[in-house]
Amino acid sequence: MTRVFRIFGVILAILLAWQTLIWLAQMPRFILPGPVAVISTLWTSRLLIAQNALVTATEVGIGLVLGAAAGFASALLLVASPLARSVLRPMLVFSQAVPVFALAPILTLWFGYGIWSKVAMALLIIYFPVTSAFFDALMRTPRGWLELARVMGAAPGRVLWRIRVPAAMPGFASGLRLAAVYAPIGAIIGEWVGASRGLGYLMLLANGRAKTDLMFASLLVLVALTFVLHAAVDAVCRRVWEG
Amino acid sequence: MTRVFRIFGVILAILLAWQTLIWLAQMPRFILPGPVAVISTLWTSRLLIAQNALVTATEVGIGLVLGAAAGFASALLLVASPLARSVLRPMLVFSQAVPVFALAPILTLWFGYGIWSKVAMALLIIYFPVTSAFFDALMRTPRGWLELARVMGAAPGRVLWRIRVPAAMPGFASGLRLAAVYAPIGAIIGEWVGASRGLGYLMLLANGRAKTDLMFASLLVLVALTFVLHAAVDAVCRRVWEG
Amino acid sequence: MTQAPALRLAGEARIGGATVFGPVTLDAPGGCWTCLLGPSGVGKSTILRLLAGLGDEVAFAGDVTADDGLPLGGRVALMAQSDLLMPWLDALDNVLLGARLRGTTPERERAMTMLQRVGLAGHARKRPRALSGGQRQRVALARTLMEDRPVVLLDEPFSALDARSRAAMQDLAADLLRGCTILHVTHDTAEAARLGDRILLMTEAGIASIAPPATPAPRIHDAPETLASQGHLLRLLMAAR
Amino acid sequence: MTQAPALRLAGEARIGGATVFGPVTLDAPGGCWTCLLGPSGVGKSTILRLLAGLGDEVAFAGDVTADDGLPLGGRVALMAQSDLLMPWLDALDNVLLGARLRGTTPERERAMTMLQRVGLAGHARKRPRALSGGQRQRVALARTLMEDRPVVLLDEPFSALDARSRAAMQDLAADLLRGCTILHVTHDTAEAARLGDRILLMTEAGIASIAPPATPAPRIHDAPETLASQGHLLRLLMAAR
Amino acid sequence: QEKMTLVLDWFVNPDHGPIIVAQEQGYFADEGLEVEVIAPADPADPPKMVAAGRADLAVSYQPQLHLQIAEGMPLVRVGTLVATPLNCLLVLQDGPVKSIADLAGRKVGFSVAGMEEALLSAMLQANGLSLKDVELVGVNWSLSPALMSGQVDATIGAFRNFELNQMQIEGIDGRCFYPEEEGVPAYDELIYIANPETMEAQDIRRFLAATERATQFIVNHPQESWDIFAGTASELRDELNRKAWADTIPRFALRPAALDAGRYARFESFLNEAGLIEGTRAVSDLAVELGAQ
Ligand SMILES: Nc1ncnc2c1ncn2[C@@H]1O[C@H](COP(=O)(O)OP(=O)(O)OP(=O)(O)O)[C@@H](O)[C@H]1O
Ligand SMILES: Nc1ncnc2c1ncn2[C@@H]1O[C@H](COP(=O)(O)OP(=O)(O)OP(=O)(O)O)[C@@H](O)[C@H]1O
Ligand SMILES: [Mg+2]
Ligand SMILES: [Mg+2]
Repeated sequence: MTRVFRIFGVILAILLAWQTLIWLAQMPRFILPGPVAVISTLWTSRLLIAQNALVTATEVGIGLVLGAAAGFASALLLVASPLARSVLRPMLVFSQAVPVFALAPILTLWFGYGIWSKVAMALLIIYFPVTSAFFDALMRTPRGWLELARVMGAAPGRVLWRIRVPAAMPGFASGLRLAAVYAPIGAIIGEWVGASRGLGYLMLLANGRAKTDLMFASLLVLVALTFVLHAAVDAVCRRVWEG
Repeated sequence: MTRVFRIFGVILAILLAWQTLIWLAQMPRFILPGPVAVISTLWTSRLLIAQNALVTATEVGIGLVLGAAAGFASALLLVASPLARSVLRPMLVFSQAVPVFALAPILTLWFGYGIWSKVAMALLIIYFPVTSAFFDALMRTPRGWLELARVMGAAPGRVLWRIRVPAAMPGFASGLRLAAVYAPIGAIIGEWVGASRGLGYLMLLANGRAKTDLMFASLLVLVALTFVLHAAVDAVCRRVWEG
Repeated sequence: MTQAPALRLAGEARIGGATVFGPVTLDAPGGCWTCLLGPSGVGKSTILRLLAGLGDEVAFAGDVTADDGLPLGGRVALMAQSDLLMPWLDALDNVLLGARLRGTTPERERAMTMLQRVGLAGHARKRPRALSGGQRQRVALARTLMEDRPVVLLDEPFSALDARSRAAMQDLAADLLRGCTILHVTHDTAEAARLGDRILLMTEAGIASIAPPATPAPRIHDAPETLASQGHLLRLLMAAR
Repeated sequence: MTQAPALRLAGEARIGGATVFGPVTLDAPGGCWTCLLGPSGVGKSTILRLLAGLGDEVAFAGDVTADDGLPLGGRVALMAQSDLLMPWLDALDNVLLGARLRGTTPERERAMTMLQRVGLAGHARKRPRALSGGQRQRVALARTLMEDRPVVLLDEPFSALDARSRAAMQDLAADLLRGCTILHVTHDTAEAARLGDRILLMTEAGIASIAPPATPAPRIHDAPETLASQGHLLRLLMAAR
Repeated sequence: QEKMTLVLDWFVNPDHGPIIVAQEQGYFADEGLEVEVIAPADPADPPKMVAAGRADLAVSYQPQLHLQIAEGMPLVRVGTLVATPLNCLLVLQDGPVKSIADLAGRKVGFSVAGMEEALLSAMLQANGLSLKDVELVGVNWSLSPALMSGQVDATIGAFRNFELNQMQIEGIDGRCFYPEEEGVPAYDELIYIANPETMEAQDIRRFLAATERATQFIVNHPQESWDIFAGTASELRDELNRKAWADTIPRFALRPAALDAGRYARFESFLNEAGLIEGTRAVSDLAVELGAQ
C-alpha cells in the first residue's frame, strides 16, 4: 500500500513540477502543453492511443527478449574466445557508434515496414548495454574461483557456466535494467523510420502537425510503459538474484 | 605494436565485411555505398568533414565530462538519501523514457541552436547509463565493509566516499564505457534537432541530397570518433582502477 | 581513555526462525581480558556482532548492556573473523581507515609504528592481495589496535599466524589493550590459557565460566599452570557439544 | 586411484622483482602425509599454488616434478587458505562443484554423507553467508575430500575449527586420504606432530626436515611422543625467522 | 488482381487525398489493382525503397528527384499528385521580417534537407541578398514550433496548405513568400516516381487512371470526399486536416499522367545554375509520360 501511495505521490509531484514549469518558464502551448490539456486528450483519444500502445508494447516485448538473449550470448562468446574478443568487441562498439537512423534504410530494406524492422531496432539498442555490462562483469570474476576451477580440471565451457556466469549475474541484471529503459525508445525510433502504427508513429504524426496535446499524451503512455517494464525487470532481477 | 596491427586488422576486416555485404546482398549504392567510394569521398571532402567533426567532438567532449560528473553525483545522492531515492529514481527512468526528440524543442528553446543544446542532449543520454551502473554498484557494497565502518563510528558521508565509492569504481567504469559510446549519438541527435554545423548536420544534409557517399563518409568519421573515445575511456578506467 | 565498562549480554538469538543460541548470559568484566571458547557454529561470532551493534539480521531477544549504563555505540572496536581489508588501499592506508572514516587526522607515524610492531614494516605499501593470509590478518589486527576504544572484540584474531608471530601478537595486544575490556573468541586453548583473565566456554547448553590459571595474564606459554589450564580446557572442549 | 606420486619442488620464486623465497628444495614422499610449517609470509601458500599449477603471477625459476615423470595437472586437489565457496550455491552444491565443473554425474549421496561427516548434515541447504567461519571451512574441506585426487594440497585447512571438530576433521582427512600424497600447510604444531609422516620447516634459509614421532600417523593427540614432538616443533618455530 | 506497393512521402495527410479516396472508393480494385500503401517517417526513404526495388511506386518531390537522378539513382517521374509548389518561405505576420530583404543576418530553419539552399538562394538573390547573409539551421522535427517560438525568423520547407493553417489554429498568424513568385521556376511539389528499369508501365497507367478518377470525385464532392478521407483513421479527423483538405483540393493534379516537359527542363537548368547538380539531363531521363496504351 505505501508503495502505491508513494508512486501516486511521485506522479503527482511530476504533474505539479510540469505545471509549475509551464507557469514559470512561460512555455508556449505548442512546445509543452499543460498536464490538464494532455490528460484530457489522453481521455478523448484513449482508443487511438491504446491501439497504438499495444503495437509498441509488442515490439518492445519481443525486442527485449531477443536483445537480452543476444546480449547474453555475445558476452559469453566474448569471454570464451579471445579471437571473438578481438573481432567482435570492435563490432560491438561499431554497432552502437552507427546511429540507427543511418541503418534504418538498410533495416527496412531487409525487414520491410512490418513489426520486424522495429523489433530489430529495439534489439540493436538493447543489445549493447546488456552485452557491455554483462561482459564487464564476466571479466571481473574473482581470480580465486577461477583458479579453484582450474585445479579441479574444469572444462573452459563449464567454468563459464558454473562460475563466471553466476558470479556475473548482478552485472547482467544491471544491463537488463538499462535495457528495459532503452527498449521502448528503440521501438519508437524503429517506428519513426517507417510505420503506420505504434506510439512512435502517433507521436511523430502529432508532432508534425503540431498536435502537441496528442503527442504528449502518447508520450505519457510511453513513459508509463517504460516505468512498468523497468519495475518488472527490476523485480525479476531481484527475485532471481536474491531468491 | 601488435595492438596497432590488430586494430588495422580489425579495420581491414570491417571494410572487407562491408564490401562482401554489398556483393552478396546486392546492396544498391544509394542505400549502402562501397568502401572505396566512401573513402574517396572522405578524402575529397576532408576539409568539410574535419570542420564539422571538430564541432561534434567538442560537443561530445563537454557532454561526456558533464554527463559523467552528473551521473556520478546523482548516483551518490541516490545512495546517500532514501528520500532522494524515492523521488529521483523515477525521475531518472523518466529522463530516459522520454525520447529526446520530444524534449528537443524544449531544449532548443532554452539553449538555442548553439553548442549547448547538443551538449545537453549528449549529457542527457550519457547521464542514465552512468548513474544506473554506478548506483547498482554502490548498492552492492559487501556488507562486511559497511559493518566495519559502522563499528568504527564513520559518518555516513565518509562511508560513501571511503568505502562505497572505491568499491563501486568498476561499476562506474562500466557505465563510463557505455557512456563513451552513447555520447556521440547524443550529440548527433542534438544536431538533427537543430544545428547549422556538426557531423549530424552534415549527415542529414547529405541524406537529403541523396549524397550517400558523403553521408557514409561522415558516418565513418563519427564511428572513428566513437572508437577513439571508447578506447580512451577504457584505458583511463583500466589505469585508474588497476594502477 | 575512559574507564572500560563491563559487558553483559543476556538473551537468545534467532535468524530467520532458526535458533542460533538459546538463552545465555555472558559477562565480561571491565578492564579484563575475557576469552570465549566453544564449538564451531555455536554462536560466538554472533555474540560479538551483537555486542558491536551489528547483526541486523539477527532477532535477538534480550539485552546488551555496559555496567556504566551508557550505550556501547562508539566505544567498541571489532576485529571480525574475516580480515575485511579494502583491496584498493595498501596496508598502511588500511590501518589508517578508522581515522579516515571518522574524519580525524590520520596518525601516519603511529600507523607505521603499528605496522612495524606487527612485523610488516616492509609491506606497508602492498595491497591486500599481495599479502599472505597471516600478513593480512596482522594488518587487520594493526587496524583494530589503532582504534583506541575501551571495548575491544576480537574474533579469532591470531588464527592464521605461526607460533612465533602468534605469541608476539598476543604480547602486543596484551600490552596495547591493557585496561580495556576485551572479549576474545579463540579456538586455541593455549592462547586462552595464556591471555584470559577470565575464560568462558560456550556450548549449546549455555556459557560456563572456567577458572583461569592463578598467575596474572599474559602468562608464559610453557609455564606449568598455563599448560595445565590448556590441557583442562582442551579436555572440556573435546567433550563439548 | 593410481599410485600417488612423490612431489619435488626445487627453485626460487619472485613476484614483480621481489623475492618470495630463495632457492629451496621441497620433497613430499608418495603416499605420505607431509606437514609444512613456517613463519607467516615465508612462502608456504606460494609453494602450494605452484604445485597446483597456479601462480601465473609468480616468476618461478626451477622445477616442479612428480617422481613418476608424468605432469601433475589433473592429479591435484587444492584446499586454499580462503574457503572460496560460491555464494550462490548452498553447502551441498558447493561440495558438488568439482563434479559439476568436470561434467561428471554429481554424487549427491556421497556429498550428503561427506557433509554429514564434517558435521554439517543440518546445514546442507544453507548458503555460505549463512554459515559460521568454521562451518564454511568444513564445507571447503568436504569439497576437497570429494575430489578423489592422488595429490592433495591443504593450506591451513583446520585453522578456524575448535579443538573437537579439528580433531574429528583430522581423523576424517587422514582416513579418507590414506594412500594419497598430502602436503599440509599448518601453523598448529600439535596438528603437525599428530598427522605428519614427514614434517618440514620452511624458513628464509630454506626447508629443513624434522623427524616426526616414531609412531605411525595419525597419532593420539596427548600421547607422550606427540606432545614431545609438538614441544620440539614449537621451540623450533619460536626460533625461526 | 495485380499487387502493387506504394510508399508515401510521409504519414498520411490530405496531400494524399486522391490515393486514399481511390483506395476507399474501390477505384484501384476496379482497375484490377491491389495497392498496399506504406507511410514512412523519413521523406528521404521512399526514393531509396523504389530504387532498390522494394516498392513499385513512391510519392516524392520534384526538386529532390533532380538531385537523386543526378546522383545516379534509377528513378523517373511517372505521374503527378500535386502540380504546384506547396513549399513556402514562412515568417510571422507580426514578426520583424516584412520582406525577404529583411532576412539579412537572420536565422532560417529548414526541415527536409535538399532544396533549402537552392530555393532560398534564388529567393534571396531576387531580393538583393545572398545565402551568406543568413544562417541556415536544420530543425528536422519542429519546423513551425521553431518559428512560432521565435527561435528562427523564417522557415523554408513549410507547406502553405498546412503550416499556415496550423499557425492560425495556434493563434499566431503566418505569412508566406511563394518561391514561384520570387525567382524560382514553378514545379510539381508531389510526384509519383518509379524505377525505370523494373517498372510495370501498364500497372502504373491503371494506377494513375484510378487516382485521376478519385481527384475528379474530390473536386466534385469536396464534403463527401472529406468524410471518406477522415473516415479512414481517427487521427486524421481534426480541424487542421479539415482546413488543409479544403486548401489542398485546388492543388491536386487533375491530369496525373500528363507531363509538362518544360517544367522539368527549366528546373533542371535552374538547379545546375545554383550549383546543386552538375550539368543537365534530358527531360526523358527525368520524367516520362506513360500516355494511353
Ligand atoms: N602479488 C604479490 N606481490 C608482491 N608480493 C607478494 C605477492 N603475493 C605474495 N607476496 C609475498 O610473498 C610472500 C609469501 O606469501 P605466501 O602467501 O606464500 O606466504 P605464506 O607462507 O603462505 O604465509 P601465511 O602463513 O601468512 O599464509 C609474502 O611475503 C607476500 O607478501
Ligand atoms: N543468515 C543466517 N541464516 C541462518 N543461519 C545462520 C545465519 N548466519 C549464521 N547462522 C548460523 O548461526 C550459527 C552461529 O554462527 P556463528 O558465526 O556465530 O558461529 P561461531 O560460533 O562464530 O562459529 P565459528 O567458530 O565456526 O566461527 C551457525 O550455526 C550458523 O549456521
Ligand atoms: Mg565465528
Ligand atoms: Mg599462506
